Amino acid sequence: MYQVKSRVIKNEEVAEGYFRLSLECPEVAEKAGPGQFVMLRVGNSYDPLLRRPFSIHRINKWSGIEILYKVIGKGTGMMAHIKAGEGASVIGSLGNGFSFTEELGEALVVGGGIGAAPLLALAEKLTGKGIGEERKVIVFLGGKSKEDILCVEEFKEIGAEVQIATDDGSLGHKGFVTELLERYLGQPQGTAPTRIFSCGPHLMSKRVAEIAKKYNTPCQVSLEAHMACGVGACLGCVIKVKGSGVRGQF
Amino acid sequence: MYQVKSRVIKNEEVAEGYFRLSLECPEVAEKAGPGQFVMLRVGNSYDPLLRRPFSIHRINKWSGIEILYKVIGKGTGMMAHIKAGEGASVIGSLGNGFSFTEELGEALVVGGGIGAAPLLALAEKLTGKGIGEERKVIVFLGGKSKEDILCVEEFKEIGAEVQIATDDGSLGHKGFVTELLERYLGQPQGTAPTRIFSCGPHLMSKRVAEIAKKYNTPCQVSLEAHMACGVGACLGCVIKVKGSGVRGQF
Amino acid sequence: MSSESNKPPATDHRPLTTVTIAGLKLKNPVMVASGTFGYGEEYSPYIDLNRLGAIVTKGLSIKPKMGNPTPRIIETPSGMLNAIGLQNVGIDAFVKDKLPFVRQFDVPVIANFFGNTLEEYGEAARKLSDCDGVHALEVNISCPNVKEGGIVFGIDPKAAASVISLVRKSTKLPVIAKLSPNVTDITVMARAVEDAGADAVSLINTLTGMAIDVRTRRPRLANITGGLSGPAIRPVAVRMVWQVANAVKLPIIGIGGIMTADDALEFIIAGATAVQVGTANFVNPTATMEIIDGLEKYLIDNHIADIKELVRSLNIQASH
Amino acid sequence: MSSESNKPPATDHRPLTTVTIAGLKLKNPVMVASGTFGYGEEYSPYIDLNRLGAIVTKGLSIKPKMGNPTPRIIETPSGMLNAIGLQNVGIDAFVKDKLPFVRQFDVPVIANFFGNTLEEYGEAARKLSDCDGVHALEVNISCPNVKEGGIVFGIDPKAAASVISLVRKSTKLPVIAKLSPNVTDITVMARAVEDAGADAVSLINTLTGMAIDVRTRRPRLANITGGLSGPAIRPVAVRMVWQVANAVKLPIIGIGGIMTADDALEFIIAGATAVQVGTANFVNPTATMEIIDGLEKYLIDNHIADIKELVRSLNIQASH
Ligand SMILES: Cc1cc2nc3c(=O)[nH]c(=O)nc-3n(C[C@H](O)[C@H](O)[C@H](O)COP(=O)(O)OP(=O)(O)OC[C@H]3O[C@@H](n4cnc5c(N)ncnc54)[C@H](O)[C@@H]3O)c2cc1C
Ligand SMILES: Cc1cc2nc3c(=O)[nH]c(=O)nc-3n(C[C@H](O)[C@H](O)[C@H](O)COP(=O)(O)OP(=O)(O)OC[C@H]3O[C@@H](n4cnc5c(N)ncnc54)[C@H](O)[C@@H]3O)c2cc1C
Ligand SMILES: Cc1cc2nc3c(=O)[nH]c(=O)nc-3n(C[C@H](O)[C@H](O)[C@H](O)COP(=O)(O)O)c2cc1C
Ligand SMILES: Cc1cc2nc3c(=O)[nH]c(=O)nc-3n(C[C@H](O)[C@H](O)[C@H](O)COP(=O)(O)O)c2cc1C
Ligand code: FES
Ligand code: FES
Repeated sequence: MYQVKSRVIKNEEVAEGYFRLSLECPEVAEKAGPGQFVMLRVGNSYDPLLRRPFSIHRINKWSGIEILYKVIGKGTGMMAHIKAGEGASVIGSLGNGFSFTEELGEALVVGGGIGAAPLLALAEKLTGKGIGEERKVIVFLGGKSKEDILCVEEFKEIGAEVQIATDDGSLGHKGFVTELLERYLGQPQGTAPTRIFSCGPHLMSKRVAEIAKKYNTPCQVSLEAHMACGVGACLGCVIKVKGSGVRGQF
Repeated sequence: MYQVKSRVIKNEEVAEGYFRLSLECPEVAEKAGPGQFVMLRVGNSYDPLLRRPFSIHRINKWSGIEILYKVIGKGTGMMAHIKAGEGASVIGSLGNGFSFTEELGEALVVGGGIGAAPLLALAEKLTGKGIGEERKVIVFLGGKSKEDILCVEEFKEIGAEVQIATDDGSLGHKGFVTELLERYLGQPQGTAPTRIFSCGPHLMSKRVAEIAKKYNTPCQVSLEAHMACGVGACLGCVIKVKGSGVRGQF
Repeated sequence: MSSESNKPPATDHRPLTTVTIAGLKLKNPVMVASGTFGYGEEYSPYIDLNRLGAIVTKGLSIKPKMGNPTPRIIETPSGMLNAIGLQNVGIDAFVKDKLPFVRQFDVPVIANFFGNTLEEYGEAARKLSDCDGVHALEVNISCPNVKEGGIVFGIDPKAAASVISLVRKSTKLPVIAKLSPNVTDITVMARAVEDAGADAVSLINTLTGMAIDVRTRRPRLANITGGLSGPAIRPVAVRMVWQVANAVKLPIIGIGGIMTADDALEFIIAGATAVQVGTANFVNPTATMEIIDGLEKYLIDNHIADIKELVRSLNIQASH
Repeated sequence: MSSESNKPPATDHRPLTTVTIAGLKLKNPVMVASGTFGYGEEYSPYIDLNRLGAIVTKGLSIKPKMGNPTPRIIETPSGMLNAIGLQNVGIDAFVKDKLPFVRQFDVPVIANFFGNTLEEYGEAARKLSDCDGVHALEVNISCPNVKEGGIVFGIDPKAAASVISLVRKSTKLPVIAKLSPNVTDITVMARAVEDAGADAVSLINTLTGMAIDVRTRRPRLANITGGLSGPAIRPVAVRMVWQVANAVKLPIIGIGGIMTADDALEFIIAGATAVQVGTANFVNPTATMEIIDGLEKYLIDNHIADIKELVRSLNIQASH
């Protein structure tokens, strides 16, 4: 874990209201794993006062990390104004992140809205494959409308299969992303060890957990905890702490 | 006086640490005069909480105003991040501004550092001339170093004569700008009614006042008052108020 | 789905926003706070004064007052410190020069005032009651910047009660006691003024604070200490309003860091019948108008027919 | 020119930053505040604990404590409200599991603790004094989140004095009384604990505040009220430190919204011998290191040989 003054490489709007921020922070990147997060701070205003937690969206081992964020309030609003070359303070990487073993044969990755953010780093690791083994990665993406379906190209590029659902049917299946997951799991399955990974809004996560109960252990990342410190020092979030890392709601 | 949600036309760094902000606000522009100021607010953070006062740098009668500002703290730091198309809240125009009569034959305009900001609008009005009369406008600009000498081209373009002094001698006379003013006034003078206008740091203004005592009425704008409301409502700045406008230290 | 259908149908009419404070009927619960709105004229170019619930004047005294030396105002994180020192034109000049302007508008005027002695409070109350166009009195027993002993009234329940009793006897107008937050238990103060005959309480006045210029090692306010206002103090103010709502029956006017309709709603839900907007006027002169619109929108969106239903509606049952 | 030459020549040596609080010698006046630094280990990846003036532990009690339900923390303008509810592992587990870690470092450990009853304060003080590696006790008489009666100690001078006397008798370690700002007159509390035998006072603890979710009309903290900390409260904290400095002789530890070296200097100039950094740790884990560096730079730039010269150096002569 480090606190670094990192340099902004790029901060671009990738979809209406969604930005991707590239940060130069090799120390953090080197130790980072998918499902972990960083605590970010830009500018020197005291309103907002606290750092904001963001999942690690992509890891560039020798240079830094990327964050995918949605502008929703004061903190993310300020982030949207940061320009390349400016500084941002990063604490990370925090949390235990997603874990799986080499043997994993099939990964079902479920993301709702901005919940897709940490899943790209995960998918990159998953498709990075095990020792000479073939692994199937299916990414299920859900959102209100087609604008909320993020990173489809990026997931495809690394060899994942992508299935999409939107509430309004503007892209893919009309309905919940969890319906796609259920449909898939309802089909005859192979014997490869399968695992579900998910990240998204509370209701989606709950449904994933229900579905997963029948089939496998779900592994969830919540983006909704309120955190002051992120490191276990304030006892504000009631989370299991291991070492000095915060575990999140895994 | 209006409070308007104005649109940012441009916000560019014109010299290291100095920005020029163009705002679309025709209502404010229409009533604005040189030496008046506006109270500005960008973003929605409560730190900084209060509006910041800025002199009107240039008036584009049918469209809006320009502000020339120096980045020194949180408020101006945030302003530097505003992009074209975004909003800024403007209250203005406030204060009574510079005044002179048509008969004025010669104007000696003295600016120190960012004190040049309101002087461009003044010089534009001064060189706009009276009823068929010729008027001489000499602008004396001072600053620590050549980077702090602002708007030389703009002043020249509108037909003003420019004399420069820097503390370190990196541009023009090495020394105080008030020395140039004194030198000029020490020379044999014509009979045209002359007036001194000045805006700059406290010490410069004091010296200008001393020099002016011998020759004419000085007219000063202070950029150093702390203002909460700018309109006479808080009684925070002990200033003479006329109508509902704040007079500043003229 | 089920929670949706439990809601009453959207009202056909605009929701009611009128409230009554101490017999004074207000179009809506949004007033401007004393000392932050001059005498009414200063912000008239920016907003329609007719739309305000009420105007509270700058604090008035028998004699005009010069106030403190400058600097009188400095900014702090999400707040500001002021030590104006109760500068005001005095009641006579107010009645002669300032009141005629606000009297043009269809808005109740609440005269905020203070005295340096007990007797002055009574005298000021009488003077203000005699003039045409003042609809209620707000008694400032809590300004931290008066050194002549004024502070004592604001933090001592007996002294506060004696001021309010005297004012009560000196006027037929509604009497609002404005309370200081610089006390251990605000409910003790509220009960004291309730018993002494106040018709309403307004809270909070500013928290006493201080800031130092570390370069010069001098206080940043000429007066050394000043009153902290703005969003920084809102959590303290909301807490005190809630405490007082649980302690007295009097209507409460909530004050402290209100910038938006949501902020105003916090106070109303906590127990305030009306609110005052102070520092926000400096930051955003149209804040009161936006708050009035925002309250109405909230009522419509939440299918609430009358804003009075919101007052003291805080639900403190544990949610899980 | 002339003012420049009046200054003493720049010191050849590094300025002295050591201070002594109640017999405890600190490398520098910068501590971390209770409850904002865990038990010391949490921030050890980010800063060198050896450089701190002292570490103050999370508030400890005889028995472990679960704390309040969540949400326990919410953000407010330039501040935060917390209602952790004094969650802690209990003194025994602290001594066994937590203390060994901090004992590795060359930094004094100040154990912050509280009791639910008077007797518990005495017992906790004895227990903490018996263990190896605790250098001073900070008695939290002021946490607003304990409902068992703890609050009384913090706002009543007699109750505070009885706690401090008992603790004083129960330990040989330096006793620091941590004061609540939620009182009418902080100097009364400071004098009471001085008379009762405290070696130092630390102030301020959090201001009691509250926030409401206007959508659900529920309190935003499960505990309803919480403690306000952060830059928002700094002006109040500086004012109280200055008041206490004018009222008692005890060394003062200044706390409240310190984010930078300049903030720390405000407290020191106002009268604090040392400071504690709380909420800033969350925002900027290296804040303490930057403050320590900043204080040293200030001393050098201002030609001050010893930081003790700055303590209570506020110049309140009018400047014009
Ligand atoms: C472990 C973790 C990882 C996250 N990863 C991402 C990510 O990769 N991309 C992304 O866009 N968002 C992510 N979030 C959510 C993100 O932290 C919030 O959207 C952000 O803090 C909102 O800040 P704001 O100032 O813009 O909004 P605010 O103005 O503070 O609030 C707007 C809304 O956001 C909620 N909110 C405020 N602070 C937090 C907080 N600390 N945590 C959660 N919600 C909050 C508020 O309740 C409110 O409803 C993550 C959250 C957590 C806990
Ligand atoms: C009538 C008037 C006209 C002005 N015109 C211009 C202009 O055209 N261009 C320009 O660059 N600047 C102008 N200023 C100064 C400008 O208002 C300040 O530089 C600005 O408010 C600083 O804000 P900040 O948040 O960046 O700095 P802060 O972080 O607030 O403070 C940094 C420094 O600025 C000083 N300062 C803070 N607030 C004010 C304030 N309200 N007024 C004056 N000083 C302050 C502080 O004391 C501190 O020393 C003018 C000021 C006045 C009173
Ligand atoms: C500049 C200023 C002047 C004030 N003058 C008075 C006053 O004369 N009488 C009074 O009762 N309150 C006065 N107050 C207090 C406000 O009315 C209000 O109680 C306080 O500022 C908190 O509200 P706010 O946070 O919305 O500003 C003043 C406040 C400010 C900021
Ligand atoms: C999350 C949190 C937990 C705290 N826990 C304690 C505690 O256990 N004991 C105590 O005396 N003070 C506690 N405090 C108060 C701080 O030590 C400090 O007095 C207060 O936060 C003001 O300082 P700050 O503004 O720098 O945070 C806590 C504060 C916070 C924010
Ligand atoms: S955010 Fe501080 S302990 Fe979890
Ligand atoms: S800034 Fe409010 S009266 Fe001058």
